[in-house]
Amino acid sequence: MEGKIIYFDHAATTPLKKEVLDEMMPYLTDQYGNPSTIYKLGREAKKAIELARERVAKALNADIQEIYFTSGGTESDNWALKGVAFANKDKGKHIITTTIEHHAVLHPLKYLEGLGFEVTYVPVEPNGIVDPQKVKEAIKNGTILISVMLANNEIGTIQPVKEIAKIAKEKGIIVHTDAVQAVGQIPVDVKDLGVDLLSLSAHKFYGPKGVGALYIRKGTKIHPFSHGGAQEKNRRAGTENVAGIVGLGKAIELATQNLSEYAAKLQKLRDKLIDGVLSKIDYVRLNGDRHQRLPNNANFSFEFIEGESLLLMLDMKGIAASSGSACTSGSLDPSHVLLAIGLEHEVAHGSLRITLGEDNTEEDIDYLLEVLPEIVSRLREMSPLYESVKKGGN
Amino acid sequence: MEGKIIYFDHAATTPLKKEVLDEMMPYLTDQYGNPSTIYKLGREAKKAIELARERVAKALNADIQEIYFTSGGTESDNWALKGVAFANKDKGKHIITTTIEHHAVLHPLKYLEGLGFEVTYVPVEPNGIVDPQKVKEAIKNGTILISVMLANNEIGTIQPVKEIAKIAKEKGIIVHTDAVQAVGQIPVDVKDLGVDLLSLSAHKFYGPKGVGALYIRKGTKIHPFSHGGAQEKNRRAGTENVAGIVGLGKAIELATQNLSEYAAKLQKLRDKLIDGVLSKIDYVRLNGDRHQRLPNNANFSFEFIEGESLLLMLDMKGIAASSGSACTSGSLDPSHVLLAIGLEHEVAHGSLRITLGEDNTEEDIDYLLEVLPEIVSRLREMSPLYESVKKGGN
Amino acid sequence: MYSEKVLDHFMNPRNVGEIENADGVAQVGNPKCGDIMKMYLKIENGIIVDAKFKTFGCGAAVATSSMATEMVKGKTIEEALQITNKAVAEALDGLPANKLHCSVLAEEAIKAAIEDYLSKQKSKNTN
Ligand SMILES: Cc1ncc(COP(=O)(O)O)c(C=O)c1O
Ligand SMILES: Cc1ncc(COP(=O)(O)O)c(C=O)c1O
Ligand code: FES
Ligand code: FES
Repeated sequence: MEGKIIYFDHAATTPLKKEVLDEMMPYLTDQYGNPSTIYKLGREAKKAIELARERVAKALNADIQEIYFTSGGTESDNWALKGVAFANKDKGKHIITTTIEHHAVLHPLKYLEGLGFEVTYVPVEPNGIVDPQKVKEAIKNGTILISVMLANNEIGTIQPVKEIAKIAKEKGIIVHTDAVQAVGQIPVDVKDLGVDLLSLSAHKFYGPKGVGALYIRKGTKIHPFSHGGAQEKNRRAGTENVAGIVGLGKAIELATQNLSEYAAKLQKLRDKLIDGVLSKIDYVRLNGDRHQRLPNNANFSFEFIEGESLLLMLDMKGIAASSGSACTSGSLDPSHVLLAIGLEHEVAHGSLRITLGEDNTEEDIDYLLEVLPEIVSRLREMSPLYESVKKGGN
Repeated sequence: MEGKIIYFDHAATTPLKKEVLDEMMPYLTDQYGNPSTIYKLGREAKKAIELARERVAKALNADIQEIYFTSGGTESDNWALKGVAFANKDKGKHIITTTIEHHAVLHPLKYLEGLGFEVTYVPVEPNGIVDPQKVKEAIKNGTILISVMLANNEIGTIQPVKEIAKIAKEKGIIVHTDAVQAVGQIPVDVKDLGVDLLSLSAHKFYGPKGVGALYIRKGTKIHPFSHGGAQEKNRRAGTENVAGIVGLGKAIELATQNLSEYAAKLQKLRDKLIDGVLSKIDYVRLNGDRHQRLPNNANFSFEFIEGESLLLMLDMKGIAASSGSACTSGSLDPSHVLLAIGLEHEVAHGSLRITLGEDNTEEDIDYLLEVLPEIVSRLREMSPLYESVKKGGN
Repeated sequence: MYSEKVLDHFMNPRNVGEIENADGVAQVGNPKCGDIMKMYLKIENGIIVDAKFKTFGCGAAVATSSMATEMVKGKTIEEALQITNKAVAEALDGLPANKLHCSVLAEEAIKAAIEDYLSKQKSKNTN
């Protein structure tokens, strides 16, 4: 395994697909026109953007005019939340979300709280799934927006967004879903889901970093987020990242074309991994629902050890993975998602997220299942927490 | 000239330099790590971003910690204005700007007006330059921010930002400058200018589209614009556009290394162009100050004709240029900049902006000087406005 | 992020383990914050002759534990008490800013283990 990296962090980002880069290249070289200009070079760039828009619309079952390009998932989330909040504040100032959203949703909402909005954070069940009934109960006079992610980035659980949207529609409440982790992993159909806004980000499905999209259902009241030029029908100003948008379009086309095959392959690997880890290592738990989860996500907590140490040791073995430990980020609290599903702080610290991608093979899983038990026991040998368990246990 | 395009619209955007793309390529292929991750692939991406930050800081004479990456000039402007306004609204709600700012400044300010802020738009002199004294007079109790662009994107005039910053500092007012058109054309030194915030955009100096930076002087009170992950020291959330940022870093390094040589070359071409047009065509004026302007900018108004028609005819001849005509954008009012320097609507409609770049040659200017008079007279022959002048005149 | 030296002390930590009947033992930190350090000292005639540790924490926490045990060995109690977290971090060729707090743990662990030793001595003397 010398030199080679086994990449198990596809939820963090994915490599850019060759076919995607190939489509981008003209727009990084000869086709450098500004899409807002009227001469041929500009019109070509404009056409390329419109083709990308068509592809995104098709992938989501949306209308072309409902797709807006952004600089990524974070901008899409910020725009959706702040844009809807400001545009609808005369109707009310109450927003509902869950405790396991990405920071790109939670932090804009915190900001809105500072500006006088009220936010209800609906807790999730121990399996990491929110109960639509609890969302319904949180609705009150003045609720203007519900934002629930389609799939969680840490524990991979898939949320009942369709049911929630149905409840919201009955009350005339706008619904946003952060589908950044879902697109390219599960089918995403905005009409079927019934949402008004949906965020996505290209680099999560083998597209380029720094480009995303926001689906805005026709008629949804929302302010622009970036003001300036007339790009994106006056709703998102700024010279377009043409190459990035072209890449997003190609990537989403590829991702949705091969979706079921891709998902089936990853799910098989994932199940092998989960079964292997649970059988080979003790004091371990799988985080998130066993079945209602993304095909490529496995998330474990190993008691008595700390996640950053685990990642570093895996890195030495050529394995790239992720953890919800606070030590990874140098902050004090471990992942809010792991805490929200009821893990103790010290258990949350010992978490490992493995997210698979098309480059992964059975051999990769075998290799992980070979080195992981060794690493876990080595770290446990060092751990003062394990010491007492061993003593107590034997 | 068959097939070849003569590109005279470098203020709209520039082609990506080969050396810049070369530095970007690893981050579009093998080096796909997410900079927030702790394994080697992520650390490499992080390092690349930090090198780019160093290069931007060096180019601007700023400290490394004062540079924040964004998705372009528009985001930088939006962040600077909204971020400062919201963070300082307890001190006051009055903002000063000029009438010739880019829409990326004017439209966020309009939005802030809707939220209860007050904005004074200081008019410019007929040469397109603002008088610092008039900015000073606009200051009142509660002025928290002054935003004046360093160089104008349409008429190329260079503004006395340094003098304005000095006035502002005496009163403890924060100063922002939109340097999107200035960087890569004239020296830009944040310490010498004395500004607190400065916006720039890579695609204006042979870097990629969709990436920019905001300089924030240490200690400047500003809110984040995008909330979410901890990227950019918690001030600009979102997975970084690594390849784009790397490209920005390389592009600004190249642009500042060769600046005086580059500027001298373009200025010579520009002067040849201006002299040629003014001598070969009648009923024409040069917009913006003859000398205090960007080395690559020439902006003319041809009476009795309309800009879009002019651009289309130039396009047929293989020339890409720009106009402040409203017809270019399909809106009703021609460029607010041309109106602000006192042009009549009908004159503003007949404007042509030529912005030069490193790919332009003397022959390109010769060619333009050859075809432009023909096109102008052809359009004038069609114009009912010209008809009456001819009759009256002769 | 981490220096070569930090990574070396992380991958090959010196002095991991326990000392039977140690003269001074202390555990500092809080599992909630993701870091606990347990330090064992063997002390003869006021000199630390052996040190071992167990740590639950990040790479920096493990590396600073390892380095701290190396540094105290052979030192007098007084000398060991002078060891600061900065000194431990410097001995590792530095730590990332957001990991400096992990080295504080090492300093605290040394001090707490010595205190444990001193209080045991005291109770021995009073008995
Ligand atoms: C669920 C979720 N939402 C939002 C984001 C933010 O997207 P981006 O990294 O493109 O800003 C991410 C990824 O980081 C994510 O996983
Ligand atoms: C002066 C000025 N400010 C801001 C912008 C916006 O920058 P961007 O196109 O990168 O969003 C531009 C260019 O369009 C500009 O010329
Ligand atoms: S032990 Fe948590 S950051 Fe070091
Ligand atoms: S004449 Fe048609 S848009 Fe101006």
